[in-house]
Amino acid sequence: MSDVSVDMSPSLAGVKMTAPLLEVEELKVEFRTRAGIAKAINGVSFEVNSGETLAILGESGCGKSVTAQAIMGILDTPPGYITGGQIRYRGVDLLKRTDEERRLVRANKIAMIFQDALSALNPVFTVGFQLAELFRKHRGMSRADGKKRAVELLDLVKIPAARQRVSDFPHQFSGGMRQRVMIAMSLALDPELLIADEPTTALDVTVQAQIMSLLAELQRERQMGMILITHDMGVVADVADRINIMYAGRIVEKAPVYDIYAKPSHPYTKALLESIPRVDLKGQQLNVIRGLPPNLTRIPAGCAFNPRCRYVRDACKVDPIPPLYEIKPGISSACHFWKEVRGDD
Amino acid sequence: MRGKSPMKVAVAATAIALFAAGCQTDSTPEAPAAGGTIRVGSSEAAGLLPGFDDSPSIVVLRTIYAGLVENDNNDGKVVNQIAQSITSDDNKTWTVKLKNNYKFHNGEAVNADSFINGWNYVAYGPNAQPNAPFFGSIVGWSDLQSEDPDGEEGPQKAPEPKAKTMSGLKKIDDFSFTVTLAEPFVGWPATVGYSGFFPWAKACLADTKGCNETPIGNGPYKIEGSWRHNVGVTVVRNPDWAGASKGKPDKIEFKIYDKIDTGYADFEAGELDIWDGVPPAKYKEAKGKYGERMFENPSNTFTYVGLPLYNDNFKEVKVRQALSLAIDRQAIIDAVFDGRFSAAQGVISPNFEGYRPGACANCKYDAAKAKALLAEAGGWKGGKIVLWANAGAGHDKWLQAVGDGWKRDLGIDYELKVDLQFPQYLATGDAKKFTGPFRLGWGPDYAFLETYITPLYSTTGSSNSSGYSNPELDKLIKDAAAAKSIADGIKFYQQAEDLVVRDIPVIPMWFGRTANVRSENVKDYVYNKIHGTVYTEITLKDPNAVK
Amino acid sequence: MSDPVTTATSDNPAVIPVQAGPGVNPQGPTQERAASLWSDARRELIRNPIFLASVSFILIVSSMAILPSMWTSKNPRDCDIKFAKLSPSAEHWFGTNVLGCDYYSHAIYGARPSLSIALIATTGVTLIGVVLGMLAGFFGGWVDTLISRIIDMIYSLPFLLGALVILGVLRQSDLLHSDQWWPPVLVVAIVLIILGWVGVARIMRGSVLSAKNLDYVLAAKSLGASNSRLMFRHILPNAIAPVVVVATISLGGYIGAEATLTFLGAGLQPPAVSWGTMIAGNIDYFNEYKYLVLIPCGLLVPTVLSFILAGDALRDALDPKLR
Amino acid sequence: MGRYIVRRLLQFIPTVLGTLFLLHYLTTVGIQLTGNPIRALFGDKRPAPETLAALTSRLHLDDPCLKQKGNPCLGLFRERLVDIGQLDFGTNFRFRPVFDWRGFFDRAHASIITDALPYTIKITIIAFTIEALVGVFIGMRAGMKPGKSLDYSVKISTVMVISVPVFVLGILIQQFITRDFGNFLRGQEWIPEVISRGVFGSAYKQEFPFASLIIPGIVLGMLSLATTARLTRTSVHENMRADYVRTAKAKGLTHKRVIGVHTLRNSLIPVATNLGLSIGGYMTGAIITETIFNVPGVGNQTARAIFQGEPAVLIGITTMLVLVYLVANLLVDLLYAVLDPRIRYE
Repeated sequence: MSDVSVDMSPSLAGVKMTAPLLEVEELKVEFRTRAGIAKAINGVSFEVNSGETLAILGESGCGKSVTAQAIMGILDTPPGYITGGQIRYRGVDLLKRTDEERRLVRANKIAMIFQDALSALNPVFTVGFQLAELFRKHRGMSRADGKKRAVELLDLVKIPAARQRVSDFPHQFSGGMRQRVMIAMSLALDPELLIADEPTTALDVTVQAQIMSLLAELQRERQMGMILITHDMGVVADVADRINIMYAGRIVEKAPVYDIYAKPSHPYTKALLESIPRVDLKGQQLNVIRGLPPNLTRIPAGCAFNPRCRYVRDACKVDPIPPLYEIKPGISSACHFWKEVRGDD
Repeated sequence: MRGKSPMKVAVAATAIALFAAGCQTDSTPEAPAAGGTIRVGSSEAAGLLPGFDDSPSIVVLRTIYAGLVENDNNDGKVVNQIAQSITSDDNKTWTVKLKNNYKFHNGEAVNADSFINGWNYVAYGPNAQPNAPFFGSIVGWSDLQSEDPDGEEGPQKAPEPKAKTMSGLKKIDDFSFTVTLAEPFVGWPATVGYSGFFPWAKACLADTKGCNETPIGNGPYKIEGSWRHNVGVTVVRNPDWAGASKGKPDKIEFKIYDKIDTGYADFEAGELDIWDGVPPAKYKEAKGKYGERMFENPSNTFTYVGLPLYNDNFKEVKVRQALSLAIDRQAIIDAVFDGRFSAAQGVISPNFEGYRPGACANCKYDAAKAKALLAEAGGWKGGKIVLWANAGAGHDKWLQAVGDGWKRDLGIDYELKVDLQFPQYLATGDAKKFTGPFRLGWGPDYAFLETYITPLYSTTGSSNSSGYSNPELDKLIKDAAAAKSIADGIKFYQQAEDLVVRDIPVIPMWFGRTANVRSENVKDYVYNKIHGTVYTEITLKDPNAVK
Repeated sequence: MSDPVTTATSDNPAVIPVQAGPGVNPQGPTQERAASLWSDARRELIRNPIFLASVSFILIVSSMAILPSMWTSKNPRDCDIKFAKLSPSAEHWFGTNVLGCDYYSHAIYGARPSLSIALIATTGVTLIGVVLGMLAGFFGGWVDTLISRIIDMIYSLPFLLGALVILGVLRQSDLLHSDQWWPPVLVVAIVLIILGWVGVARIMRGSVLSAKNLDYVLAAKSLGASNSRLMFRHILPNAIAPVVVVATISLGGYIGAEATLTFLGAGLQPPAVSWGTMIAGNIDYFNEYKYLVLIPCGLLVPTVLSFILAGDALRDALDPKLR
Repeated sequence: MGRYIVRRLLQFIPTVLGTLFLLHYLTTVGIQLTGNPIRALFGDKRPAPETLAALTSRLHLDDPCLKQKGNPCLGLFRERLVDIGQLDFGTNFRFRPVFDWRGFFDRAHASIITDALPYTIKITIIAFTIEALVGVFIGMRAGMKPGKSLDYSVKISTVMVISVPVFVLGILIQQFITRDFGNFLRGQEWIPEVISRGVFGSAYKQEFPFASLIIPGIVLGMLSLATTARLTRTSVHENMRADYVRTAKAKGLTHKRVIGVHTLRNSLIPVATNLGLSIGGYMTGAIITETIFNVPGVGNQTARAIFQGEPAVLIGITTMLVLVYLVANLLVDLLYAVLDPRIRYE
């Protein structure tokens, strides 16, 4: 392969370092499948700044991962298409840039950690190769230098005997170690933003904690922005600064992490919190959310959550879709009846 | 198809010519040889020894060996080659005198021992030489054969034959010997021109395996290198050859092709100077394309549809006649073979002395007569008629046309059984297990019409596959053998032919036609009506065309 | 896919595990899902022009095979050598062949044996291959050893060598000579099956080996499913996809194989009419009478093409991963 | 690894014995049902019984069990095995030895297999190269853009190749390419002979031992090329959706590298298996291809042996083919472990 070696710090024309690290505005993504058009993301907006961790939380299929892929520019097209909105990195709308410019943003500026490291790492190459590849292709390093850097990275993510393990294949690592490799890979080129897509879902609980604290530590040290995508309310509590709750391709609630736990403003958030088993409620019936997430090819009119909602009224079943009502600065909810939900008067 | 009738013998003209040909071999000095290399299409030979040959072998053997007699290129008459004379008082004991100036390629002299030892070797049963039966008429042949020892209990070691040499072969001196036959046979000298009777060098008898790969012959050409199996054989002019004609080309390359279509394709691509036998389906095209460069001549191969007389359905003469009458031979030849054959008018080759055009009244297409005869015979009772042929040789098409004709004119439906490979097919025939008409062919052993009668139709005939037996015919054959002269004999054989075409034990179909093509570079093309193309006499316009 | 995946198939294992596309409702009553898999596929297929074209062609050709008299009033066995090798005309749409038979009726009547051989052979090969491959992969041990060695044996025998030798033996049974049209067809199909099942069995064995340790199989096993239930309800639907591909390809191959065997003198024999005998019997005349070869090829090639394209479309429609 | 190979080699024994017996049995039944194949050597004319008997005995076809229908002739099989054990594979009906290993080095010990094998190896290499390069390339291109015109044209052209019987293909090529186009080339002075007579010659030529095998090799390779292309297409298509391919994209690698390194390497694993196995498949194709193009290789000899019904040649060639197949299989499995580090043989 005749890759052009790229200079040390590829820069993107028009970047303003004063602009927010990442702003997503009215992003719309749809999947044109044979079963019909699935509206996976229907106008999502949020922003992340350096040193900050934003958690995006929601059930399976709510569009979290698609958002991440859209930001990274690795959405499978077809079937996925971005049909509207902007993704601004330091003020530059990435969607308007060429494929080549976007490619250089990946890993250099924005990196991503995938959920299942076993399948996300190429099974036929050593982890050393896969790490060194980044340095060789983006920094023009030799194989030997690349390998040296790979060992340093493995050390950084606290993999014991890194020098030996660099020549191992992914399947020879344990789940936690593999996820560390994945983290090492994402950090290799010092990105400004890290997107962690369910980084701990596939791991044992004890390992989960180790990985999360490693991630948090690295993020703090490097002052990276981080988007943490998860469905696990427990995971975010310690790590995230702010939380966005997603449902059926929309953000239904935005709030700082403390407020979410203390006083959810959307029936869906509330239901999610109630479905976490809690020691203090031992012996009681666990509140599960009734029903299923909607089929994205046939999203119900009005609020998408209405068929499952405890607070549902007739107004919820007809358009317009509830907007994100700003409750107070930093907190907003897409429920007509947020007051009732919060128990405010 | 080439190589499909491997042990084909193609020998000599009439017996009368023999005596006249006493001693007329002296050579007038040849004009300087034309030189160059001619490239000839051939196919893989069975062997390059006189004991084990087939038609592709013979093509090569005739350039590197020379026999006692040969056939004149102009008229096919038998003339002496190595023999000084072959004479007999009683047609039973023949005295062969040899010329003394011929040598094998390794320097050995060609003498009486070369013939006697060679013939004994071929005839000796345990040597398993397929040409052994050619010596069967010599006294003592059966002593060289071992009894078949295998009983029901399992294979056993064959006992040694009683003798290793035939008592009928006696050396007189280095250059003369006598041959004693079990029965008088006036035509015997004509048979010795056949490649099975070629002499053997001592070195060759000592190492037959090696000699098969690198033959040591005594002919006008000698092998260059050795036989490249499935690829080719190259022969070059033998400077020590004592014969009259020194051979025209410097070199003859026989290129081996497995399929006639491939060989012909290579000829069309300009890779060959001579291709003998244009594929039937391409005959018409070739005729238009090559015109003058295609040589055509009637051939002696006889194709017939045998009728299994051992099957009740074919016992009635009128049924057999009806079947024969209901075949439109010419239409089949035109449609399937583009006119490449001559419809049979009897069972004897048109090239042969004694041939009578129109001898076979039952061979003319006459649907009405056929229908009437079948009705007289009480109609056809055998259900579907099964037509047999061996697989993969292209016989199914014309047999199908024959069947279509019967279906149309006689209302007899048919099916083809054309999936047996040749060995199985022949074995089926030998075991008399054909359930319906079957295709077979016949080539003459020698150029005397007897060869078309006795083996095929006499009760004890070696190749009587229809099971025909007619005492009248057997008597005629005996009378012919006892005839005073050849001319008398021919009359008897013609009467025998009349019986055959009346009784129709086989349905005569047609005689072949050679269609040999040559490249533009060929100047003189020489054809011997007994052996076919004479490669050694071909000259080229530009001898240096091929490096 | 990093999206959470529905693997909840253990409750109804007959369903191919649905890997939901992003946002497509992954749960729901399993019965409905099973039905929707097929109804989705059907909806999908009737909108696919390539599938429709292929199926139409297959239907046309099948109607030739089933009811040849619907297509032509001429009898392919009525031949008159006097009208040999006529070019296509109003009287003879496809001309006449070397023996003066109407070539159009040959083309129509030739469909039945050709299609029958291909269908019987493909069915047989698939059934035997799937069952034996499944047994070998599932049970392992001596069953696997035995079946694998037999597979090796047949695999290493060149196909034509095996076919010619076996046909040489089988044809002694007189099955190839019958008043019925089907016995020779069956014999050729059986030989193709004998030599062909190993390919499918091999693929099946591999698929089963990899499927048998998948979670949902282990789950079913832990729920006490019987061996046969495990094999045919849990593993089979997941291991069958590559078999379908091979089967559609080989179906075409068998139509051609019939022609090749005939060419070598071992397949169907004239006067039986099949596309194979039409091609093999007239290839010699190709130079001068091109239509004699082009017409049967012109039927055979699109037929094979249709089967393969239809098979592909079907597979794609049934493959949830492609949704 | 070593133990694994030894175990596999031991497995060869039953397979080879089984195949030998299968072929022994089939040819034996063939002879029992149809009679002595040596009879065919004499064509339409019937030979003297003594001569036929002498030849039959010389060629070891005189075992009385060959006359008893259905008898498996175990005695004869044992004899053959003993002979084969001593590397004596018998002769064809013309007394040419079937196999003599010395024939590889010394013309004096030439045998059918040692003569034929070099041609078949050459033509196989050509066919294999074509199949691997062209098949993988077009399969890859088609797999990258499924449902697009290239995908369909690849699909349709591969199906064409599958559905047209080999002999038709061979004969068409011989007519239009080597004859018509070849003759045109041969009419041009400036075209070197190695092209006009070698590559575009109608048949194999000794003068151009490699060039004149190219077209037969292409015809041979085309048969499995279709399968390879389709398999590559499917495999690439599936791997394109694999998580690690997405990772590679997320790493900011170029499209070329994502496809060429990360997708292809994984997609080639099943393709490599198929390629290895297709070497065995070439032998079937070679029977027809070599006959049409007059290549004096193993396929040609097999065809001849089938039609002449020569059991010794069939058994000899099959033994060789089985071994070639088994070794190729073993190599493929070992290659598998090289390509896919997750596989370990114990």
